[in-house]
Amino acid sequence: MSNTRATAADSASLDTFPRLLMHHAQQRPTRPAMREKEYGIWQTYTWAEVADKVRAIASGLAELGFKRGDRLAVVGDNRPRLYWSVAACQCLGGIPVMMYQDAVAQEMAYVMQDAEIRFACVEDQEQVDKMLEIKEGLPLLEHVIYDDPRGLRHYNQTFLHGLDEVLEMGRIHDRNHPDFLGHEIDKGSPEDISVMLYTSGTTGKPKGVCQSHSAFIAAAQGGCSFDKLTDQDDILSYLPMAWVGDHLFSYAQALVAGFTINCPESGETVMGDLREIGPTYYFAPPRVFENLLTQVMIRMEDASAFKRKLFAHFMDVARRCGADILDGKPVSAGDRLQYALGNLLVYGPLKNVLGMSRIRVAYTAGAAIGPDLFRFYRSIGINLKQLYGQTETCAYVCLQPDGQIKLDSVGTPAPNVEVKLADNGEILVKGPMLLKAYYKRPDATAESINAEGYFMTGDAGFFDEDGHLKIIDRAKDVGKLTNGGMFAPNYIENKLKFFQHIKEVVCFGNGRDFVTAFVNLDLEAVGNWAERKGMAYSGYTDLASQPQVYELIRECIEKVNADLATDPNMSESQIKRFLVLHKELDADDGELTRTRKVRRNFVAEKYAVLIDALYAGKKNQFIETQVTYEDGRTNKVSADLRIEDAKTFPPTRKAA
Amino acid sequence: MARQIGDVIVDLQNISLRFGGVKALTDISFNVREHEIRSIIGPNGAGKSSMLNVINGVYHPQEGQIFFKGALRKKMEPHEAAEQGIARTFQNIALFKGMTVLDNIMTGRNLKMKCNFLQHALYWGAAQKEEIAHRIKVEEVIEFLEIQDIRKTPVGRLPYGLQKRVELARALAAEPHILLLDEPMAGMNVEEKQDMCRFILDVNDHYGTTIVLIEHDMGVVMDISDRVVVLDYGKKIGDGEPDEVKNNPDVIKAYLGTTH
Amino acid sequence: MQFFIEVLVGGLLSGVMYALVALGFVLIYKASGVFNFAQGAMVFFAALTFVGFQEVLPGWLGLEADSGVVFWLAFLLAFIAMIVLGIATERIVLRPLVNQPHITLFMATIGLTYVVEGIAQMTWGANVRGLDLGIVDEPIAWLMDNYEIGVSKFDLFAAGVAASLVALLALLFQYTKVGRALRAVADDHQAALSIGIPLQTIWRVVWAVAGFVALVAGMIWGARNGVQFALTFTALKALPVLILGGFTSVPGAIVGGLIIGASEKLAEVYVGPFVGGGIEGWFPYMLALAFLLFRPEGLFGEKHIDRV
Amino acid sequence: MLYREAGQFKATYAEDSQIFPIRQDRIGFWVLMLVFGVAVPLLTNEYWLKAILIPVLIFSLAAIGLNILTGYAGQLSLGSAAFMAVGAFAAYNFILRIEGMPFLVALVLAGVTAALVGILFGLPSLRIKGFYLAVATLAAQFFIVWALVKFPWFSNNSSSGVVTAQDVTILGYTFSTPEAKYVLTFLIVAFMALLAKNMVRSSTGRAWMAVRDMDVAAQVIGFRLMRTKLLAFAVSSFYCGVAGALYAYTYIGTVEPEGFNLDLSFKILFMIIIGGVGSIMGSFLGAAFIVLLPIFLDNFVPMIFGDALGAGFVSNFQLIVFGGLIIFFLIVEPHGLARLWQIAKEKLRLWPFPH
Repeated sequence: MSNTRATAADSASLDTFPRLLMHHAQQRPTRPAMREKEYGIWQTYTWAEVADKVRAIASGLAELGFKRGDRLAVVGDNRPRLYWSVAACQCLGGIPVMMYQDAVAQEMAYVMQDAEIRFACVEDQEQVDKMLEIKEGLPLLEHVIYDDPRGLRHYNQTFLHGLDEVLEMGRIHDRNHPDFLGHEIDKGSPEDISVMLYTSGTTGKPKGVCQSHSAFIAAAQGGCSFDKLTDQDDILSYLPMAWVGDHLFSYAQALVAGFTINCPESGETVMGDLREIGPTYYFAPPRVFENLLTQVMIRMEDASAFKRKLFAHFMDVARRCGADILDGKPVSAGDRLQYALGNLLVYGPLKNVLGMSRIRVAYTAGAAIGPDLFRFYRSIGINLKQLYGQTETCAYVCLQPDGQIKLDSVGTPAPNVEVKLADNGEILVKGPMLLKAYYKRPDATAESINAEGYFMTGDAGFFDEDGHLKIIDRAKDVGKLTNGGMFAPNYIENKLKFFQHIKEVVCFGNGRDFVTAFVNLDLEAVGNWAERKGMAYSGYTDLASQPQVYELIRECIEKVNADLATDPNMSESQIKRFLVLHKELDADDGELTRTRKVRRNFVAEKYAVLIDALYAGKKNQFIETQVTYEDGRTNKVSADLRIEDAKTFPPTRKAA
Repeated sequence: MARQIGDVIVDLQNISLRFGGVKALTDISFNVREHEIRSIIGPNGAGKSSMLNVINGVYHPQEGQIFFKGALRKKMEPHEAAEQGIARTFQNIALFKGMTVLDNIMTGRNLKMKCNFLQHALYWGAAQKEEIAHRIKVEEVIEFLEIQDIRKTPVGRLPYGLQKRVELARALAAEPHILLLDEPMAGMNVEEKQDMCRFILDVNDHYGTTIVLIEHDMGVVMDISDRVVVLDYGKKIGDGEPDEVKNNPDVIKAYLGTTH
Repeated sequence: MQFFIEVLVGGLLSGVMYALVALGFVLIYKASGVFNFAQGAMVFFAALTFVGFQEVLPGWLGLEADSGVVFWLAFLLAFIAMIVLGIATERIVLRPLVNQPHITLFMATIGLTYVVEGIAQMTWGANVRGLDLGIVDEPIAWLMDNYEIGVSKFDLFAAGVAASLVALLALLFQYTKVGRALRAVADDHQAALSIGIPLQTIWRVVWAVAGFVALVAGMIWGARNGVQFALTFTALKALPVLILGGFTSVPGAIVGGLIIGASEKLAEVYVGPFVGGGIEGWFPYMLALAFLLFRPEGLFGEKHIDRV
Repeated sequence: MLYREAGQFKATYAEDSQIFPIRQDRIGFWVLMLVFGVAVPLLTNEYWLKAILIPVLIFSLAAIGLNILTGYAGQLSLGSAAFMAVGAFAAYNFILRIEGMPFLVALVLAGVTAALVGILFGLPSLRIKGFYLAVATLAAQFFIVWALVKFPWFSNNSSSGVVTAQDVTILGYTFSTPEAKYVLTFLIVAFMALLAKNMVRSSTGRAWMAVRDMDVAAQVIGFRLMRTKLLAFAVSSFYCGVAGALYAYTYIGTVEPEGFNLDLSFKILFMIIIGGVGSIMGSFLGAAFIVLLPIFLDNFVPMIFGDALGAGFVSNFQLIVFGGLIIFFLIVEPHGLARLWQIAKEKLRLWPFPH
């Protein structure tokens, strides 16, 4: 705590990342700044060492001709040396452009052209090969620096440099011009662009988001004080460096608070490395938490009957009182005792094997997280929270405060952030963390920042009675029912998708009288369920037509309806009619994007006949569809689909 | 290629080896040049392994001379060959089953370790420093061969292909001049073979190690070898660059005569 | 000179008895690759069972203690006991340890030694008993009178028994089906298995035969020195014989036994006095050891080449 | 279950190669050291110290010795007791014959003497292996005991070689009470166990294990078989020798060569089989087990079967149990109690998961 205060006090002079780095190198020279699992141990670099290396790399870059305002592409896994080159670039007043390491060469070519890259710092042979592939089309690209020389011995292109080589050059340069780098750092201004991050851009080409030092530092300071991060914390840096979250958590916050970032040995060893490091501060997308939980459950299946019983019992206890204990709410002494025992026998060991024993703050974001999943982690004492943010806001808009966790909200506006809602429900934010501009795209910049200086997030949401923000959907997807009620398809669909039997849902209702839904079954889950029930079925289409399956799905829908009824904004969006689709929505048939998101309009057109039937009140509808197999063959599938009604509920106030 | 093939480093002249009355090798001469990949091929029982055993002193030929780096080599024991920088792997994996991967590879460093057992017993100062210094070297080999994730696994628990790789690692840890590989790819699937090929080439390229290789897979041999010597029934029937050997009528005959 | 011959012959004759025990080792080793340290305990067990039955049978059957029926019945029962012991050993000890390193099996037989000794003494008690085979341990008068060489009748008898047993076993191996199977197994377990030789049956047969050998050896040794715990030490006598003769060779066991027997007695008589006597305990070992250093595979063992 | 390893990462190789890399193990170890080094001598009675704890420690040391030779270097020996005898009689003679010989120096010299004898009897290991070698070590067993009986010089001309250990005096303090003797034994054994552990986890130990696991490969890698094997014999005999000296000086007091017979050698062998071949900790577990078992049986058998069966029954029962346990362990868990502990530990580390 004292450290954050100290940082705040000096903030006048600590307004760029290079200055922060030099500050830590003086304040806590022997504290570990970075660790990397390499050669079997966690190689540790202190702040003084990091500053020294950054200094050398920066000088080396300068020697190579890197100028203020030049852009340095950074591509690779989370490696300390890549983080150093980011800092080195910033020291010289350059702009690091973070790129996804798994992108194919052509995707990289676009970004590198757009950002007019002269220098690239890449991890290894794989990335060097991509650079060589696209070099032809990039006349501006002058130098490619690589970190890991393995396999590059016979690459004799003159524009290739080993990072070690650059570092050595830099040392000499630094010896000859000892004041050079200090001056360069002094020249930096907090309003300089500190980094460019490209948004994936669901429509159109990626855009480079230019963020200033002050924006990221403000976001980082806000987060650090909000969660009381100090230089004693540890974070595992394993998410792509090009992702705004990693840049905030692993780079900006680490430099603000002075905590340690830890880089895993490789993508495959993340789980083991997580266990070794036992971070105190952790971020993972919901998918990771979900996989972990699945693994826990699968591994517990093999345990002895006694252990399974023990586990089940204490998980019940945790479900009952774990989250409340974590939130500091009143819990009976008996439950506390049971929970303590459970902590000794189950939760503690479980957190230990997951590598989460030491976690003080964990965040998830990026997608909606299932309430059961979320509750599980909180109930065993992991302070898992949600946040909301975007690349354009340094991943910093809303945070869930400790002790006030609501499963379906993303928390309250973060310090210094102003959030308001537009008339159409779109979330507008303002604060020091906003982007400066989209690179070379004044049109896009103007489009996304309104006259009052609010950034238009494109997301729709609303505040609940306690001032917590709930995200419901993309603003452009939110529609209205004929009776004026709000229709947010994603919001409803996500709620349904948290049921294990449901894989995909598409809701309709914009401009209609009520809401209807197409449901895709999770073949594995429903298949298991059917097997246990002793039902015979011949495949997806057959299974989807079974009355019991409809019953199963109806139960899920009615649960969601009951839930929606408690929400004044949403009570109109209860699903009245539904059907279970005869085939799985498939990217090969164009129904999903390659990232497995539903292409709503395409589906609506393709299955217009079904939508008509839903609203026409029919009991069934025949349809024939073409399907494409993985090998490219096509086939026709036809079915006479049942259409059923689901119970809806009158609007109520939530009990709890 | 940056790799420069150098002078003859091992020269075997008129080697004959007998076990009791059985002739394993008869009047075989061939040489190995520095930095090259030299393969020995031949049908089963052709005397290939015996040839390697002669080179590293496990067997002592009754006749013939061995020149090593230009000097006539006297009868030597295997550990002396090791001291001169000859390392090898075995046809049937010869790892130390009771030890971890790391310990196995550490044994490869033994000749470079100078502390005695009393220093080890105290594990203080020099002994610990030495242990750590060699651990660093071993870790480089581990990374080179991409076996980081099995570092602390007892070798007995590893699948066959990985065991072969660990054995190579152990040999490499000794930083040998000459590496003798006895069927390094036997019993591997295609993917494992590709990996092993890559490692062999990498070793040769990166460390400049001279490699003498026995292998059954003709495709592999022809791909990676600089020169190939062919044995049959303990006699040399061919010697030269892969293309040359491929077209040698004796070799074709020997190979057509067997199922290989 | 007479004295020397007397010692030599005495040594050779006791060597035959060593050979007898060593034979048990060789049989089992050949068939199952097990170095059966419990062979000595088996000798003790067999002898004790025999005299035990000799003691109780008259009471049970109402016969005279020195009747021939009792003798042969006790012999038969002791043999059966040995067969049971052999089968039990195969089932309980060897089968679960199949494919384990030889040294593990060896240690298991040390454990077996304790078990067998414990069972024997628990069943029959630990006191020393005499065993009378009806042959007195006295010099053969004719030799004594004519050449003044003292050769014990008993020793000669024992040697005769041992020799006939060896001959019998040799015939058994050479001409019976079991014998051929046994030799096949000794050559190569896997190969034997693959041509359908039932390994477990062979092992049981071998253990039974080894039990029989132990019984005979136990009776002879017991008749000479009394049936007592010290009989287990016969195994220790047999070990150097094995080293000398090789673990796998029947003739080796015999020749080794003769060499050990003779040299041990000669050493005791001619060297012993200078060092305070009692060197029999270790002399055979030292002899065997010295021998090993020059011929590690033993007298008749096969030279083993390490294949790399 | 009790392990909390998350966050116990290793940032240096020194940390990574500690004897106890897991913090909880380190804590457990020091708790054990305090219990057995401080609490036990303060709290237990004379019987426990003299009849159980001291012998357990001494046999542990001998078992470590045998384990080095058999468990690590793979050379089976049946003569450990003889090397203990060498140590006991050497210490006796050094103290007897050299004026002012400090006890600890005598102890080291006793070990060195045993080591020299060990090297001598280890020479055959260069040519012979396996059972042949085991039988050769029997030669040492018989010869050494015989020599100690037959040459009265060793026992200062006492009848049948019986000697009575002199007082143990270090820096003027005489260790006469069981507590004092226990603490002395404890310290020596603990220190030597540490040395042994250090040897087996460094290059020396790897050489032994390499020779054990595959001698041809070991040679090809550059290990010298002769040096490695003889070193194993020497170190092993050193440990047995010191154990033998302690046996005489802090345990029995009066010893005779016949006391170090083949049975004792077997007993030590059993300790390592039951405790764990190739494990220093196993040596302690095995020694404790073998020392405690007869005591347990002595009390337990009459309780179950009544006294009527007599002492003979109990001793035979013991034989059967001993032998049976050996067979049982070889079949079920050839790596003994140490492996069982290791498995249990793995389970605890993964708790609540089964694997």
